Amino acid sequence: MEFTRQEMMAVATGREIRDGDLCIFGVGLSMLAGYFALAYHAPNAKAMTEGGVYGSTPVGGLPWGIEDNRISANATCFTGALDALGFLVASGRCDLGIIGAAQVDKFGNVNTTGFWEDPTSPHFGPPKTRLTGSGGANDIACGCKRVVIMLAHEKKRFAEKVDYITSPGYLDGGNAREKYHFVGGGPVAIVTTLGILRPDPVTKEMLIDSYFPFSSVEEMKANTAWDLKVSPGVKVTPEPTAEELKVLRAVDVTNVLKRT
Amino acid sequence: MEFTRQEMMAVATGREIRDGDLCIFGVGLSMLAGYFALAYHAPNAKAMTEGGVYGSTPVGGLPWGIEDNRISANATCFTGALDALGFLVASGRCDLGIIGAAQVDKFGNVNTTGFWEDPTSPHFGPPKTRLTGSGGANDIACGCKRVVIMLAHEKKRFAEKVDYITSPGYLDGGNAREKYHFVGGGPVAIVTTLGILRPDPVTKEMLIDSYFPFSSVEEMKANTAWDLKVSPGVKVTPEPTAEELKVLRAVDVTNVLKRT
Amino acid sequence: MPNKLIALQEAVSRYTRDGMVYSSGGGLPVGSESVVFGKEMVRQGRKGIHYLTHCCSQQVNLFCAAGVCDRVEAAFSGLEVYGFANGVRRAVESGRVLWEDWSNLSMTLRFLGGALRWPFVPATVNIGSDNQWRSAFKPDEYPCKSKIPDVTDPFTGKVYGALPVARPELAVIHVTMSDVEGNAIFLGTEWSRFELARAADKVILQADFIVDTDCMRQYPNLVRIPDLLVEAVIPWQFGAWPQCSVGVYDSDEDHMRAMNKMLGTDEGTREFRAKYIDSWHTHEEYLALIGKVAIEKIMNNATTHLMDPYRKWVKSDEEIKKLMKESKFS
Amino acid sequence: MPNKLIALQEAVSRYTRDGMVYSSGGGLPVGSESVVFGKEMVRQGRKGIHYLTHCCSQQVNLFCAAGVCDRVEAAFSGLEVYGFANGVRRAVESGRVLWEDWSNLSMTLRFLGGALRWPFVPATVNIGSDNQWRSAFKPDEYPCKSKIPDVTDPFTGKVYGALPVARPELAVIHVTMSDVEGNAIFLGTEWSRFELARAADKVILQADFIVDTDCMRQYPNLVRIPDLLVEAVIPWQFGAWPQCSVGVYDSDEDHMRAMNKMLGTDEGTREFRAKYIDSWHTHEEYLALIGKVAIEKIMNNATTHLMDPYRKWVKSDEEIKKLMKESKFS
Repeated sequence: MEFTRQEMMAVATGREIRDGDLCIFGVGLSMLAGYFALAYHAPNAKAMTEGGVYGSTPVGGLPWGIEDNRISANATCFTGALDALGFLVASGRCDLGIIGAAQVDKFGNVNTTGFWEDPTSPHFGPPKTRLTGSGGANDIACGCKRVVIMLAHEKKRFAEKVDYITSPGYLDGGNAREKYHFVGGGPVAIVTTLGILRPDPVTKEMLIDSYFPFSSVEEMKANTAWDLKVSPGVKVTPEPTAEELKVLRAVDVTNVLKRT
Repeated sequence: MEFTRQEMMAVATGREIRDGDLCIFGVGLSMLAGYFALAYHAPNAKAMTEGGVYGSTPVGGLPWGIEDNRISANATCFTGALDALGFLVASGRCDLGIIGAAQVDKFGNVNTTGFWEDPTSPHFGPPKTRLTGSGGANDIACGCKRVVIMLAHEKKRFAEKVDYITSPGYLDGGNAREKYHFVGGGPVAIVTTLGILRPDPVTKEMLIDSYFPFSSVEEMKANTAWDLKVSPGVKVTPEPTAEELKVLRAVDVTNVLKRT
Repeated sequence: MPNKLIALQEAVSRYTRDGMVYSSGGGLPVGSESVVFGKEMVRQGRKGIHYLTHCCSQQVNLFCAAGVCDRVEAAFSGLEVYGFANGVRRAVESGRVLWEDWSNLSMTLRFLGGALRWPFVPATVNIGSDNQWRSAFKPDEYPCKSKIPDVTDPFTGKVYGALPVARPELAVIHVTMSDVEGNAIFLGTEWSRFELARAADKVILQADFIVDTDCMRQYPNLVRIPDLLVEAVIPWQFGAWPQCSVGVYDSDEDHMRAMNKMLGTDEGTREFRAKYIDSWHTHEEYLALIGKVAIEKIMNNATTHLMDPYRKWVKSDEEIKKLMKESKFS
Repeated sequence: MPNKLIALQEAVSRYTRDGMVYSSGGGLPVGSESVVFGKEMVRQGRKGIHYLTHCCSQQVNLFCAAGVCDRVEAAFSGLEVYGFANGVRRAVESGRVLWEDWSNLSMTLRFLGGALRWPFVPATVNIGSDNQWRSAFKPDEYPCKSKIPDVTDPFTGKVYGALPVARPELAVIHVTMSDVEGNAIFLGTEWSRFELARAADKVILQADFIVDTDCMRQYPNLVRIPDLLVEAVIPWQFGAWPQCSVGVYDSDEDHMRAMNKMLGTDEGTREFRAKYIDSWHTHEEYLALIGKVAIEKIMNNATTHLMDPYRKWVKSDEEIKKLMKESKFS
């Protein structure tokens, strides 16, 4: 079975969605992963966007934005950000959120804000590289019952400490989230271009849970800046089935996965 | 010129509305007074209800409620209570609110909640007589720039202290409102069945500002439980003009004023 | 996507229980309200309800008169131009029902805060009045410091109030139109139905009309309650009667007064129950009870043009019967 | 009731000034946004703007590139699938613009709190992250305690955050339809336009279509901004271009990319300004600039049926010209 690394990543992410889940996706790969799941194994899951677009599926290609015409053509309801991110996400109603990351640390904290020359400096000067900021990712990270993080597995992106915590994972690990009374449970998976990390149930440190068929524990460790530990039950991620790939490719009408 | 006491009261209340005001009315007499003003001397004033009904005028008679079909037939916008009472009233945007009262005290505090055998008791038992409660009146009393109170001038209704402060006037007088940082200015007038009271600029005690042509300072004092003081410039309220009455009666298509 | 149509009786037996924290929407005295659902709760003998409502309504009036609720939190206890609510008055004055007073804005804000799962809501209203200092639920705490406690603004140090959030276990909301999945459109004021639908753990809709989902896809900005919030949809035309439903029917002046009069005594309440609750089972019998003359009168109102754009999607009684059979509840 | 139609140039000169606290709506990266208003602000040389926006947009991108703003508070600094916003990047990385980070919910809540004139808004998000601990406006306060200070829930004693409210002096909001008085209808997500329209001291609308008020009287539940909030209405079809307006036109893929590319350098920004800002005055010239081919392409999208119910009330260019002459501003 031939498939690209991006397709493996999309399918692996999609498998995190359970039938009946209320889900919130970002644009791009996370939306493809999400709509693949709805089309394949989770027909009763429901997708929403941060802008309160409900009941819709992409029409004419992958949307340019979470609010654009391609995601608005067949909606059954439009409300707004207060409804979607407030009443449904921050409230804890939303089951699953998928967010992207530019950088992640061993406790699943996410940076999408920027990179700094000296991120530990008490002075907060201009970033060396400005990224996109939170969008709704911080809200999803605080509120959703389960969060899945997607990013490319590269050493600079897998840091001991992120330059800036845009979206909280498990902070310093353990029960650190409790201090802030977050209703959401935190990240259940980091799906990378090489495999899947999941938190240790007690320490909340992210461990290698599985590696993609074309990768290995060693490759994942080599591309991680901290001493990445391995879950006792580590395994190879099942590769996409023919049926999964067929559905995923049908959802990806504008061939984003082939281009990336 | 023949006119009823209720008509005098409605016209006197209506005169409190300035052209361009954003106004919020309750049902009944206050709505008649308001729509009279819009039809007569304040064509650029705008009326809204607590439910966020905008741009409408009563159709087919005086509405049964602030949200019923008679006030909804020709609206240009329907939102809700958060918008009307929150964004427009509690925010201080609304210029004028007209509220009714069952009982008022010398600082313009309003009771519409109930009467108790012993209202000073620290124990808060069931009321002897249950009234309607606040509705939106408390919100209007806290937020509107100017508040006008309407009620029948009877001794039991004009008490030294109200049984229950449903809607704050000037509380204990003077600058007492400042403690609560209310954005609204407090009551500018109490329009009664006998005349008009207005607050002393410093003490905020309500004084007789004018008496209706058919009444007198003495009658007003005799029907007030506290030692009602008289404004230095006390005068007779100008009686409704023929034109005012004509417009008021046209607004009152269901003849509420004749029946009350 | 699931068809969630449900019979009135089934909805009440499945989703309500004695002692629950219940709310109804609109919660308006004359306008939108889930009155018929409340009647079925009376018929099924519910007791001990803790009722969170924006305002009094004939449902609240009935619950107070019939002993269904023992605690009410609300902003308003009257029926507007229809007068004081006699059932409420009797119950509150006798002490049988404890009535906790809020304002219209504070009830909306409490639903808003419940929907956001906030710890509290800042209050710039209701403070500095007996709405803050007196509590029917804590009658011996005076001045009451725990109903709307102080909270200090960390930016200025000024003291404001903190409203407790409201999170009913069940909200039954009257809507003008819903599809079978629970996407709902209101005509007229929303009041606090938008916030209430998010504050409640579970939501049931009582709809004057069932429309095709194509209606929602043509007017998605009108859909203020998306299906994902909704457990079940009760098709019940004139379900707000004797109150009004903007765009459809006016309030029934005679019955508003008659009902309120009956609820003024125990005997009258028994009479009301016999005549207007226990006497019918089907929607056809319910319509017969309202009566042709009254229906004609309340349908003859100045708002019916507001419904016109949606009529082509309205399901007929026969279509609804068929859809009921295809429902997840059947 | 007053006709508030106003010319674009007049609106900018009358209602904007250097150094003001400005906001735009939707404030979306690809969707609704008052882009053409921003271009006219550039043409008129506005400086020192403190920009409160929900998200980045091509307007924010342009303001950053052209030196119009020096402070931005926002939740997002990208253009979604169109990539990073080059104008923003250059300005923020060079320190020319201070960018204060919030989240999409916290920006909405800050507008909500501003609209309610609350002292602060309870925060259950943004706390426990660098959105709380780091402030571009207070770069030497670390961990920052004054951006989202602690507030204690008086009911439980638990500590949460307090968001400062947002109250822009002016909000310029793109809407699909408005009547001449400023009653406005959105198609597509509201995002935070409903709250923003109440948070701002003054509101100006930029409307793709001017419709007769009869449209509002038929669909009052769709009118999310009532006239009483609105100072002036700019009729300007394709005013969100190159971003999209749901129900009308799609985003202009080529121009989204080309614009962002140009804003990546000072030279490109000068080129953009010459070609796309200083080169036109009338709406006809603006349309010519977009070009027939592009207009045809962006009009060919799957949402245009959403606009169908309202077309009969849409004013023609000639009618708008006539109405402009009857405006209070003429």
